[in-house]
Amino acid sequence: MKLIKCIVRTDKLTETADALESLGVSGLTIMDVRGRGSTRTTALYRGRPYPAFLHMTAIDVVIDDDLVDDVIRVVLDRARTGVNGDGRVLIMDLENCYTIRTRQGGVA
Amino acid sequence: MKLIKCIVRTDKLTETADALESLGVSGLTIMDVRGRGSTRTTALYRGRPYPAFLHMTAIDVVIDDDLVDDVIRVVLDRARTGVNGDGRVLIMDLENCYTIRTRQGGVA
Amino acid sequence: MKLIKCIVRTDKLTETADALESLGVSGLTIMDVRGRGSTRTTALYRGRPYPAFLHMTAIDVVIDDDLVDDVIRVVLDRARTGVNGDGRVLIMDLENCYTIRTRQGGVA
Amino acid sequence: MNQADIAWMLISTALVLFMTPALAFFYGGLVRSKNALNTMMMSFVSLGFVGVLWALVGYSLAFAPGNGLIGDLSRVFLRNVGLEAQGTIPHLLFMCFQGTFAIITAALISGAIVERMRFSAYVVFISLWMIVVYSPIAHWVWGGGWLSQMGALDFAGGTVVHINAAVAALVAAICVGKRRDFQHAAIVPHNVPFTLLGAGALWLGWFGFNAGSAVAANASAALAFTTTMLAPAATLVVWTLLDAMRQRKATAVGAATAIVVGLVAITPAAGFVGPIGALVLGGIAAVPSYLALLWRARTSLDDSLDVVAAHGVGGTVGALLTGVLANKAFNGTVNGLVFGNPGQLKIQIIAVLAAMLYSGVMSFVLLKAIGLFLPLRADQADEESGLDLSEHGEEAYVHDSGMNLLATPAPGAGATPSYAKAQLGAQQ
Amino acid sequence: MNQADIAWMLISTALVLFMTPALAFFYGGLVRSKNALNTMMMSFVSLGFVGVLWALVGYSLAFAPGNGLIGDLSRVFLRNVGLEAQGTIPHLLFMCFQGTFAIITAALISGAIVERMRFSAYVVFISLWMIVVYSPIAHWVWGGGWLSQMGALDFAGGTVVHINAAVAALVAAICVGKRRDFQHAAIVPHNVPFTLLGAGALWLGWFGFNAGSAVAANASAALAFTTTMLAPAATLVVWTLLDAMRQRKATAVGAATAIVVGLVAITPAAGFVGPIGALVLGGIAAVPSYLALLWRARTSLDDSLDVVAAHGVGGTVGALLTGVLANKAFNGTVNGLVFGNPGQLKIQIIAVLAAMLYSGVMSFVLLKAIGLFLPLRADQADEESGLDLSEHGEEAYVHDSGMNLLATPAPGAGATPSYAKAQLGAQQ
Amino acid sequence: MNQADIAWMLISTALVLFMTPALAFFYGGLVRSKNALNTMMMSFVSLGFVGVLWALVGYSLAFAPGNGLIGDLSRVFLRNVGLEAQGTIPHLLFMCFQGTFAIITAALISGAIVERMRFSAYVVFISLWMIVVYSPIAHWVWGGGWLSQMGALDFAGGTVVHINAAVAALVAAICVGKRRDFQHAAIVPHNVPFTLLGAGALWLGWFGFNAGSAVAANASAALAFTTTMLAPAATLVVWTLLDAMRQRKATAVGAATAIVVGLVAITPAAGFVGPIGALVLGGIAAVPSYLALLWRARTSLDDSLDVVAAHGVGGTVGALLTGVLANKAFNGTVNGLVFGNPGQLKIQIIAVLAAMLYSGVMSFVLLKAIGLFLPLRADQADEESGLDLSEHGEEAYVHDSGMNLLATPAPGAGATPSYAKAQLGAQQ
Ligand SMILES: Nc1ncnc2c1ncn2[C@@H]1O[C@H](COP(=O)(O)OP(=O)(O)O)[C@@H](O)[C@H]1O
Ligand SMILES: Nc1ncnc2c1ncn2[C@@H]1O[C@H](COP(=O)(O)OP(=O)(O)O)[C@@H](O)[C@H]1O
Ligand SMILES: Nc1ncnc2c1ncn2[C@@H]1O[C@H](COP(=O)(O)OP(=O)(O)O)[C@@H](O)[C@H]1O
Repeated sequence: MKLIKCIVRTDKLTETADALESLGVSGLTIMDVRGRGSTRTTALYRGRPYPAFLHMTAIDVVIDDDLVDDVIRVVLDRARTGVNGDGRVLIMDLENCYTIRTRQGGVA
Repeated sequence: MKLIKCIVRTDKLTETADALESLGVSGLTIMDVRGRGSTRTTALYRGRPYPAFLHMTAIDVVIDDDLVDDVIRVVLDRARTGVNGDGRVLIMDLENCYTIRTRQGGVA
Repeated sequence: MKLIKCIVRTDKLTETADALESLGVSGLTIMDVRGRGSTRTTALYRGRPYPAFLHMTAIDVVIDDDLVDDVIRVVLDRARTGVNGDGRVLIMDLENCYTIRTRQGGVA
Repeated sequence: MNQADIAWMLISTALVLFMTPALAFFYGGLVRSKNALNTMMMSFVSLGFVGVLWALVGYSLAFAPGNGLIGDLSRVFLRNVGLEAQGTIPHLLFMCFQGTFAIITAALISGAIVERMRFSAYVVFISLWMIVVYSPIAHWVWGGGWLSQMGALDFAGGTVVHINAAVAALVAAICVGKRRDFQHAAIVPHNVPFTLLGAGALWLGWFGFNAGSAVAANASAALAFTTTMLAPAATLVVWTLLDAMRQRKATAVGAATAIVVGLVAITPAAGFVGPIGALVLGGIAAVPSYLALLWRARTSLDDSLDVVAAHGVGGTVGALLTGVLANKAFNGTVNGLVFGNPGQLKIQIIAVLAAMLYSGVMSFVLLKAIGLFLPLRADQADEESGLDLSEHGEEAYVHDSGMNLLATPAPGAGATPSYAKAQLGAQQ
Repeated sequence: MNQADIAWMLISTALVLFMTPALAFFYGGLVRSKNALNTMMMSFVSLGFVGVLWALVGYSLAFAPGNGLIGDLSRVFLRNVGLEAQGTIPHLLFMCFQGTFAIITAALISGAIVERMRFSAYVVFISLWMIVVYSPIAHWVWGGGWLSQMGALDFAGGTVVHINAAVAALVAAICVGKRRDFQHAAIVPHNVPFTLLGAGALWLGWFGFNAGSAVAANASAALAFTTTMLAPAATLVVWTLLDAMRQRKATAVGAATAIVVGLVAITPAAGFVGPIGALVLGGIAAVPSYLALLWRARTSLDDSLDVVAAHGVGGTVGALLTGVLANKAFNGTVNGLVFGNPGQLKIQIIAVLAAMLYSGVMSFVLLKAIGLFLPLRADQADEESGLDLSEHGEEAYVHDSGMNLLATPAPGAGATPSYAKAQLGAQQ
Repeated sequence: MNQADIAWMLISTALVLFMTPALAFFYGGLVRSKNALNTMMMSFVSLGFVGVLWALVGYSLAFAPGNGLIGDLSRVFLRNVGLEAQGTIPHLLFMCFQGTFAIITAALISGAIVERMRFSAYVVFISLWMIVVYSPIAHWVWGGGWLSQMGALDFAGGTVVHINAAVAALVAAICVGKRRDFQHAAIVPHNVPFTLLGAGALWLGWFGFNAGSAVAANASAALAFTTTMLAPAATLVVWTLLDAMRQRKATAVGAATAIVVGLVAITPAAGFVGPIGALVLGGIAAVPSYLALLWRARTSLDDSLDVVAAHGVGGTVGALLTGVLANKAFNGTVNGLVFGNPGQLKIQIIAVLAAMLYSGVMSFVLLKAIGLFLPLRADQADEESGLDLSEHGEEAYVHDSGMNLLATPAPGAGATPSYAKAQLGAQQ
């Protein structure tokens, strides 16, 4: 079982989520994050610049191992603009995942 | 050492946190997340529906390996309503965890 | 490849981020979290106390294995005040990390 | 007609109307974010339904001649209500001014049943309540009814507005029942600045409410204005000191509440007491409401936003102290207990009890009757996910997300970009 | 001069000025958080540029004698505009009152082009638009121009303000083009309470707008006040019922919109129709705007915040119904269709069409001309990251972060604390 | 008495009172969210303590006969202050109007010491400051004191309110010291829309402040109104252009600041200069405040919300330009430098310096004296976690969490649901 954490542009959220759904991955958890990397922005206060962060959305999906390739492919396709600031896809191993409602382990 | 990420209903936060505390797990980190899975909601704007996400709370706890079973049990007990939308419990392996104040590794 | 999750005081964000940058780790993702541990606070509503959480900032950085020691050292140095509530540094193994823009795996 | 009076009543009426949006913020800030819009809508909707019904029916029941208990139907649909003078201002303007009172009184009730009452039942309730409960009581006190004949003093609505709404709120809290997580969880305000904004704007509007109740730009209005400024100031000082003594913290929610309590308490007394009387009244009024609020939070009564402690207790204290502190030297007509007229306090007590009784019984009957046709409460699932979504289909705050329209076909379908197999393979 | 009139016009003018910040919140709540400040600034900046230019040029073009089409330059730079009486109030005060109308009319346009128009081009556009489009039309209707000579009724600006701004908004939405993610994503409001706040404050201000248009504290002002209170109440009721029937949810954004639609619709009729006429007008006006809004959201027209559906449709319905419902029994001068004067409706239609035509053509020419010198649209990257950052260098909301100043040298450098090698080594 | 004047002063007073909540939002938006409530409470608490003390003591010191330096105690506890005429309005109303000025002046100071001053010390400071510093200076200028005898012009409080508060703010910033992370971190506003809301509401209230200072609904009020509308418009235009020239971005915080600077600058001049004079004054005033603000941000002076740059510099520029641009053709009494009366500027300079000196010295003495009994600063830990929690026990914003009451016993205890051992075992 894997946890895939996709850090994408906020306006790519739906496209990415819909694409995951078409792979049968319908459950996901999202959160608002901010980031920086090759792309940087600055904002101003009282005439002085300070570094602002880009607003990104992190999408966490728990999937079975055999879906990993497909999920990565789909995210790289759909969340990409080719311009700096597109984000990252992190792949982590997961020991287990319980569905609280059913008390069952494993992807459900 | 494990990182347990509990994605629970926001109004189960306290009950879950208190239950963890009774196991001796008093440190935790929470964040506001949104999610979807078997449960979906829609909202309206200008008369058109759009998919809204459920508001959930993620509780991250770092624990020693021997506590994993107890923690999972307690979370499955306390965060459960039996109705769709109860959430997930993710178990991840953690290489180490430092307490910044003491500079010590290991669960503290 | 590792994912280092640094849960630090919100006002240590910049100092920590700058220190990471001086190690060549310029990409990072941050999020607002709340936590409790040895430090607890309470707030009041209608005269009754309730437990409030500390506001913390989580900094996620993806790094190559050989940077782990340096990163931990630097974070422990810079995010530390020595007073309760300094936070945690979590080290997790990462199977891979893709840069969406370039579709390349590995730290970029 | 007097043009200066018209000018003052125009702006007063506008200010009182603005109190209802202000109340939406006062209340809206105190609930959880998942119920923010529902709570605000409970105030806003009163501007519509109660506003229209007031013009059509309520005004006549309250202010048409009629008998000692209720006005007749001679002004229904605004018949005989035009631009002719009513006192020194156009009759229609007087009708509007009184309408803004009906609107906010109905909206006040919502504080007791937020986060769980079904919106449709609420709308039906406040609409009927205005006609069946508010209008008659307004008639008793201001429309020439039996309480006014008896000499009850209620300058701007301590009894008609605040006690009346608070008793209805109490009944509603009981009939609708408590929130499912009440007393299990500390349900804390999601946006205290909104509550402060509401308190500030309510104070602004209350100058129209109280000083406008002189229905003229004269010395009586100036007196009511002065007391409306000084009484809440005193309440705020006393409340802050109580907070600081009790818990060493002066809370912002406490400050906002104190301002409202002071305003409520001075409402019946505004044009009757002198400025020092207002300071005394405002300072005293802080104590019972402060204690009522602490005590209520420990009971099983889920009067969620403390309408009873603020408006019921504050209104009663104000109504009674009017009978104590009324000062002929300032109001020109009547003295209270401390100036040698103990009889006034007795009249005040009767007025308060009468309003409590009528409002309590009728509100109960109304809610039970409505409950026969419409469920009063939201479903458990809706209450848990929040009424904004279930009752209004909306979220108060959405951050950083572009979300697809359900109706729109999936965008892609066209040429899918070439996928670099090699790169992906590398990781496994 | 009449002091009561002065008092009323002082406060009316202040209230109308406050409508522009209120509009900033009404609009600002409806956009995404990354564009919140840009949207609000589009209203605030009008207070500066349009305000100053109105005093320097616009007032003269609109209200100096001139001919039937435009005022002359005799009052440019406020020459001959002092404290002498204009009607019953000081001339300067009249100039200010009219200035607040110009300011908000220009700001209204922004609703159609938020989240993508370049700020500099917008500022130039509304500045010139006020001079070239607003001032002449104001002259036609209120400055003694041809429409006023023809007997067109527009009490407070249904044609001059709302139809005019809405047509300009439509043209601007087309010229600037749609947002890049329009129709791909549901772009939903980031802060609905702000929109409700705006709606409430707009209503408050609108009493100055409509009742102030009587330019006196008299029965006409009282009538306009009454209709301004009743019409939006009726619109809100009808809108809520439409919402509930259609989707079983009464939306808060809908309620805020309904209030504005009702206010827009009553604007031209405020001092001409009776109170029941106002209820009818407000109720009727809900329907076409409700449908227009649903329909627009399905078209490819990105009139982002529905200026056309609210102000265009609402303003037109109001202007026409003025010709239908005007009631001499209340206004003392003129009847509409239902009271036996069908000719008035014809005049109203001509006025509406004339304003639409002139505003449409001139707004188009202006935008095209400005487009030759300044890009009208923000870059794609800027639109994506949000205009707050790209146009204003700011973020509306920043939480929980202390961020370094770029200019400041890195702090550390001094003695770096001893690092416990042993501890770290332990883990690898 | 004049009823129109009463009407105007009633609403003016209400508007000025509303400026203090408005200020709470202007300031509250600019701080970090962990200090939002503390900052807002610093304004709200003034409504209580300063309001009550003004009625009890301050009014007498400022407006009772007395001598050239201070009023006597003949009106302490509002003795001899009733509904009799003071000018053309009831005396009590005049007292209230002046009270709202004292309240906001004290609250203005807080901008310099937010995010670190202890709340209790602050409350004691502003309470005493109003009595010891504000009341005497008000007496000098408006109460028949030496500056008024000398002919100093201060229509609505450039010297008494703005310069006075700004100097006290400067002293307080120095005495309390800078925030611990000042200059290490860019401390940026947490909610810019709140700041814009505050600016808009302040402008609304300022019409009461300036035009109300005519204490009548007459031509003088109309003039003050006009200049209060035009001057900030001009400041906003110039500021926006400066911002755009310097950094190619017109900031929203800049716009909000510009509005306040323009309002501050026109305050002393409001009823003395003509409309074009107001545009000139407002435009000029933008420049020194703009530069002062940039410069201050680079110094080690932690005048956190720039009270000095906005109110000190703006107020001084306004007070001096009053001596330059005052126009007898408009005000009927006195000319400034450009209209041939250079002497007025000299008087203005003396008034400004006198207020600065007195306010500076006395504020310093007061703070040092209070510091002997109460710590002026919050503890380091409290400053780090935010004063909302440490001083008020509250959080401004709480999202999505139901939290247990400490007092409540743990819920469970009863039948723990059967636990499916098998399932769990599966994973290890
Ligand atoms: N090393 C990293 N660790 C964690 N997150 C990162 C890292 N590098 C980049 N990110 C995340 O990815 C986002 C985009 O990165 P950036 O370098 O700006 O774009 P690109 O990869 O297209 O050049 C950042 O805003 C940040 O959220
Ligand atoms: N595959 C998944 N990956 C990540 N999070 C998930 C996944 N499935 C569900 N979740 C999280 O769990 C929450 C509840 O899931 P849902 O399927 O609605 O409830 P239930 O499991 O009770 O049927 C979701 O809102 C989401 O946050
Ligand atoms: N076991 C844990 N699991 C996850 N997060 C933790 C844990 N313990 C502490 N934290 C995080 O670290 C923060 C600081 O912890 P705390 O114990 O208060 O400070 P200190 O480690 O300095 O004594 C907490 O607010 C929480 O976010």
